[in-house]
Amino acid sequence: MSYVLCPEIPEPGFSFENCKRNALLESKGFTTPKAIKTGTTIVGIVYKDGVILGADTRATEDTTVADKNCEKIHFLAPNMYCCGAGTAADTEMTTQMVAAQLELHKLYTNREARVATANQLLKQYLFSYQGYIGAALILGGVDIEGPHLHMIYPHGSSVDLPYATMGSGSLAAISVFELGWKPEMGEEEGIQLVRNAIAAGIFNDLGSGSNVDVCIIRKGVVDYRRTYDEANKKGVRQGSYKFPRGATAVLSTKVVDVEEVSVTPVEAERMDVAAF
Amino acid sequence: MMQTGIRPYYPDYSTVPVERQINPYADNGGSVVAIAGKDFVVIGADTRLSSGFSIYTRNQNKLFPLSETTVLGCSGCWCDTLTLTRILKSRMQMYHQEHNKNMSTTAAAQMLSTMLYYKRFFPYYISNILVGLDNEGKGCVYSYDPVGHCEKATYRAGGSAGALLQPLLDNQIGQKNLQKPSQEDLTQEKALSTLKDVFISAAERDIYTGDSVLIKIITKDGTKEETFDLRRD
Amino acid sequence: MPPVNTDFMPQDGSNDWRDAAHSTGTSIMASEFDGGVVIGADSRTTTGAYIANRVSDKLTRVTDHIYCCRSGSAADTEAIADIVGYHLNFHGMELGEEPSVEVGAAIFKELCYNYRDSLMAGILVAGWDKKKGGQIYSIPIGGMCVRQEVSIGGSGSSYVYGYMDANYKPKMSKEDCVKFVTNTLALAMSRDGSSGGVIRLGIITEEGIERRVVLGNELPKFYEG
Amino acid sequence: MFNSTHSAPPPFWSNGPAPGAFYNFPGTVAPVTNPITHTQSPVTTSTSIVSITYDKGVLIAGDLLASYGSLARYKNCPRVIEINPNIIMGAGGDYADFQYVKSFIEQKIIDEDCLDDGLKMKPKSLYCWLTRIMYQRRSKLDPFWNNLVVGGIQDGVPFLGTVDKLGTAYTDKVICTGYGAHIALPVLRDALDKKPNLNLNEAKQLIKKCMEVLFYRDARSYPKYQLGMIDVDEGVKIEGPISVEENWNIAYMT
Amino acid sequence: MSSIGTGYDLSASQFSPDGRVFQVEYAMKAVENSGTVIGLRGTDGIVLAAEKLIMSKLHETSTNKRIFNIDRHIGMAFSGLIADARQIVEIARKEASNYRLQYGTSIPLKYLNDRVSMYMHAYTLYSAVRPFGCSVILASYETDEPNMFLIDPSGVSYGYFGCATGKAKQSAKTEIEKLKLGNLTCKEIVKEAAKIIYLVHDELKDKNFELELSWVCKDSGGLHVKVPESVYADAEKAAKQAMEADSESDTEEM
Amino acid sequence: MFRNQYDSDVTVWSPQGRLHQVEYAMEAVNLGSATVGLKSASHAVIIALKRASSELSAYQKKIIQIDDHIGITISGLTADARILSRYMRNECLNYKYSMDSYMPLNRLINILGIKMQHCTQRYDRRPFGVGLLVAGYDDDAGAHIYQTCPSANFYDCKAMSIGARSQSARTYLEKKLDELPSMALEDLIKHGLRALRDTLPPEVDLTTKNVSIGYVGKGTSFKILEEEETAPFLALIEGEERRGGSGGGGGAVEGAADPLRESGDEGGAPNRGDPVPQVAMDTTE
Repeated sequence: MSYVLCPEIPEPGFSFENCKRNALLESKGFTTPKAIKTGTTIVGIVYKDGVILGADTRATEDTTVADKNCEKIHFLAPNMYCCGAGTAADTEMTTQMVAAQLELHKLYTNREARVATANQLLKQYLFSYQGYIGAALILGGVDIEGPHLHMIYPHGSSVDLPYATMGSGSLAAISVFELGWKPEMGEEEGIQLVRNAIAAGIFNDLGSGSNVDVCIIRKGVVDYRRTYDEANKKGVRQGSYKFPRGATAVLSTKVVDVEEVSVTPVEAERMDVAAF
Repeated sequence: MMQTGIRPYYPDYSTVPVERQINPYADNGGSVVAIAGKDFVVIGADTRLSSGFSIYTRNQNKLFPLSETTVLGCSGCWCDTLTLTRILKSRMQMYHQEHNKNMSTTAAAQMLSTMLYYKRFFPYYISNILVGLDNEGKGCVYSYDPVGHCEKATYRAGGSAGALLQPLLDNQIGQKNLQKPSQEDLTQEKALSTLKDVFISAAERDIYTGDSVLIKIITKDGTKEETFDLRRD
Repeated sequence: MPPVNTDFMPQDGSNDWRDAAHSTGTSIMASEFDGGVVIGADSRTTTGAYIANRVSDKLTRVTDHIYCCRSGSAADTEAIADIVGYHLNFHGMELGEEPSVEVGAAIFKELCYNYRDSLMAGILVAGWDKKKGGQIYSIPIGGMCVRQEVSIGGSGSSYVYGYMDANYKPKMSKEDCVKFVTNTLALAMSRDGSSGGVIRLGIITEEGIERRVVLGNELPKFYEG
Repeated sequence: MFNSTHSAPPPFWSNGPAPGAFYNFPGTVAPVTNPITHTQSPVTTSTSIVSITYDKGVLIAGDLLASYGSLARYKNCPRVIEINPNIIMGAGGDYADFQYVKSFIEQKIIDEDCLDDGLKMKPKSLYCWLTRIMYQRRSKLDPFWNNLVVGGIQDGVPFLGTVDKLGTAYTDKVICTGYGAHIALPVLRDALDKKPNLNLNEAKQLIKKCMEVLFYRDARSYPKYQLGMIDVDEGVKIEGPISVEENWNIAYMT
Repeated sequence: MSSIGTGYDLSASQFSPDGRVFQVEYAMKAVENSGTVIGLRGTDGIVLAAEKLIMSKLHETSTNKRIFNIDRHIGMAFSGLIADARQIVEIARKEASNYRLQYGTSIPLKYLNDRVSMYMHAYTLYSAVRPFGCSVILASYETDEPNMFLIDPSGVSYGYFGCATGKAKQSAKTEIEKLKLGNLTCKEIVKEAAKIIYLVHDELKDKNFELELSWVCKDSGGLHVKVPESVYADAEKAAKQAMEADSESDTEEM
Repeated sequence: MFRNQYDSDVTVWSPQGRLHQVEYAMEAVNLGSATVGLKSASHAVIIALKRASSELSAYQKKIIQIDDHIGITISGLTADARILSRYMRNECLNYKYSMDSYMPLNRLINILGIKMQHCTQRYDRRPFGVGLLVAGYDDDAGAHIYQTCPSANFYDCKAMSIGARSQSARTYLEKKLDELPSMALEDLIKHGLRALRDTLPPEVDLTTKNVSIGYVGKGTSFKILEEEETAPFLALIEGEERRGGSGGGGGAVEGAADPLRESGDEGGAPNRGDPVPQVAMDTTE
């Protein structure tokens, strides 16, 4: 009976316990709740000194914008970042998990993790879920061998390329690269190209929108420019939408006297990272 | 991308026949908002025409003047809209020729309802909002469901952002859930600014609303037109 | 308004890239010659009709002397190649010598056969070993395995069987063989929409592999009509 | 008007006059009843159309390939055509449907020429008429599986409009269909945002670039295309086949 | 015409005791009341010429043309009732159009002639309708071969090298027979045609007339068109000169 | 009265090659009150004389709008005219629906001719007993006045008048033909009114009650002026000395002969004074 009081530590990996129930519900006509997707344009290029990643910041839930300024360039390791498109939760969790593994790997080997390692971890993980984890990724980083850019599909295949685009805006973005990318580009030129590619996605693909995030990874230095460019300015409202006092009805009133209040400040407990 | 795993996929060179049932409808998005006052009515529609995740065009007028005092705003299935409005235009001309006068807003509203219901079993998938001045010169708004149910109101939001905007209008224009509703008549300025503001909000959250808004202001002196830019993403 | 059918994408086929899997609708080929094998592949990777990668490399190294040409699902074949590579590497270390092509093909076949229901892979295993020289093994979907002197695979192959049969000659010289493979692939690519781009070639002999590329605008030209 | 001419075809074996049939007595038309069957998907298809207006006219480009599934089957299928001195048209989608649509447009033009009243159909009229036809067919759930792009000069001003198989129609300064809508359109829109009034040369360069990118990224495309031009001063010209300039240098970089 | 007025001439579906269908013959009379029309076949095409009588100064000169296009390569001239002729034009165009939609090529004149003849003949069979009050000349130039047919109200038609119908058909025929049609080109024939029309025009009864000339020949690219203005002017000039010369010689003789 | 063997049906040719029924229908046009049409390069005007059937009745409507760019005026059987005008309206609407532009006037007239022709060739029909003057303006083809007849014939005219005693109007118009193309709208109307006035007997004059004016032109949709709107134009010609004051001389029927009659198209044209309509259907065309 101990499990009633102290539930067992859950098995690692996903819980599938409700699968059967959900299938039954679905067969009876219930619709499954929709996951938030990042319709998304994500891109990456290799330039003279490293890699530049770019992403828009819109997350959609069906046809509604769920998040106007979400972050799609995820941290993997100090020398590596990864853009994610697809189901928001999948991209976040997958990159978080791989980030943890890379950290461990670094600690085990005492070396900076290589981009190829991250690529392998990601694709093997995704392959094992056969596409059910909807994460389409662009992985970029600089390691001992120089800059690398990988494009990883939800089914677990990957390719390395000098420029890559993914997500619903990938077609719009690829046209910018096909016409504008050159080998050995300078940094400013590269950033501008990435910005233009993302903007092409933002303006032409309804799944992508809001701002441009850019992440420049050079050897040893990462320059993450959140909201590098605000592609669209929000309109300025003309009216005031403050409610006058008394706009809300007061149905009943009750006054309670509080005699004594004692406040005990509690320090927020910090996670002991060193324990790893 | 979740779906891919669920249904079996075939490589593009597989011999499994791909069956496609043609869907005669498309959702081309767009929002229409109308607000009526004592002696005016304003109607606005965004100008984005889209399908799926693509923008077809950024400047599509979705407001169709039917007569000097009547305007119809349409959003939804664009091919249906094109057809319906062309037929309506003919019907207005026929009416004019037969009766030697322009159709009144109320008559146009009724006719639209009939025309929609005529297609009850293969409906026009359009969210229609018809506005105009009635016989006393009062602004009025009629909204429809695709099969011809007609409802008269003083303000209405329809189309892809309709569900987002209607509650806002209920509160701001309809003064719902307010303890002390204002006694003053709605002014044209207030209606216009509210109309613009709700479109700004719609463009923030609805991917099918954007680019710009075309507004028509109908008063007894005629129709004025205004445009107003929105986000383009 | 009532929900319109949510299948709102335009049905002109221009949106198939959204939900199609990343696959290598492909033309791949391998041919024996006097002294080794020539392998070749186009470089197109598609999702639907969208070319996700126009310069992909479908010739994957397994060992220094064994390569595979991949067709079918990119994810499946990459995973298989990785696993086989791991096994052969391990096997080579245990054995103290390079594994033979035959063994490599056997492992490919084992995986493809055992997981035939969940894999979508058509693979040509080609390589050179001391025992049998240049060899080619064809492992189509379903997981059978058969050695062939010359073999083609992928979606583009159906258009060029005739050409291959008519033009293959045993014991060709290396350059003749390269020419033969290039021509065959160029013909396949010109007819198959899922194949295209550049031709990537590999010539595996005792010395290892020599890689070549024939660019898209330098492909041999044939009648187009 | 078009109701009668484009209704479902009569049964296969009685297509055309019955043997020995003379004109019927005026006013009596034997009713034709036959089961209706529909094509549910396109068969031999062509891909994108890319089009743009410039200061004095319109350009429409489309490649020459007709694919049968993924088989690049016919490499000499023109689909940018002159309609009359006012109009050019491009079409993507099912090639058989396009040929049929083309035949009855051409007949309409011949009918008009026969009247010899000096009036020539204008692009807006053709565009509207095609919209009606496409909508009418979709309403029978038997659409013409095409995207049609109509370009022309309407009273001295360039006109560009498109109709899809449902009858969805719109006009714009740039219109691309098929994969072009995803790949070429962003390029053209961006160029037009930067310079709203292009000249012919700039427009041609843009089209050239778009056809190049489309060839790289659309698996149903082909590196030879036709370019239809209609210009206020120079009238109609259909150029081609033009070859795409290819650059494959990145093949060495992976 | 002994049977006229005996009551056997009131319906197209009725024979007179002497085996004639008077209604058809009466319809021919209507044709003979109208301006003269001729068709001449040259080595490289056909020329059609018509005498259009002008009935009122208030009418525009362009009104009520007597030569029509049936298809790009087929022309038609008529004499008789214009309203009836228009009906035939309509039918002929429909035939041409249907033929093209069905067979993909332009209609051969022989076939069109058969169909139109059949149609006109159908109107001579029933009492509920009346025969057409017009004769038509159909002309074409296809695959280097000129062809011309004349169809009468009866529905009877023949191929011709030169034919005439209308008021002065007899004298026109006489004139035509003087020509060596076998070796004349259209360029030469145009002038002859103009001369004939001028010659047979009855100035006493009909004051004003307008000469209409069209051709379908090698020079027009196989299209049926009005003759070019310069050719028209030359032909008219030649005709007027011939008339003057003629009248001079007449006076001399007198 | 006029009776002869061959005039009972529209499907019967007379031995002279004439269709008496059609010819009789042509006479119906002359029973209607006169109407005048004329045009300049940029405008087309139609002016009609309205009648009231009695003191108590309203004046008959004579001008009907077909579409924004076309209007007609009628002479003859009003009910027949209504069928034709409805047909024309319908054709214009259909054309506009599918072509998004106004129907070219000449094409409308053409199909109208074909429709009318059917009625002249079938036992179960009779010809339309009405003549129309159609005024229209096409952006491409300019202003036009068409005249249509019960015979299904139609004419593109520079100016025309039909209806009772319209000969006088035509005579007037013929004199002005050369000036017409360059005239301003106001002058067109003025001359139209004068022409129309010439058809009136001396004791009658044009008033706002009995005149209606319709015009269309470049940049102007077809507009009908009635009653008070016509007054300024009537004022322009008021007090002028009337020409041909004899009122066209003779009875209504005779004086208002078909326009085709005096052009003497037919061989064996009847003597002028004879009211019997013996002119053949205009077979000259």
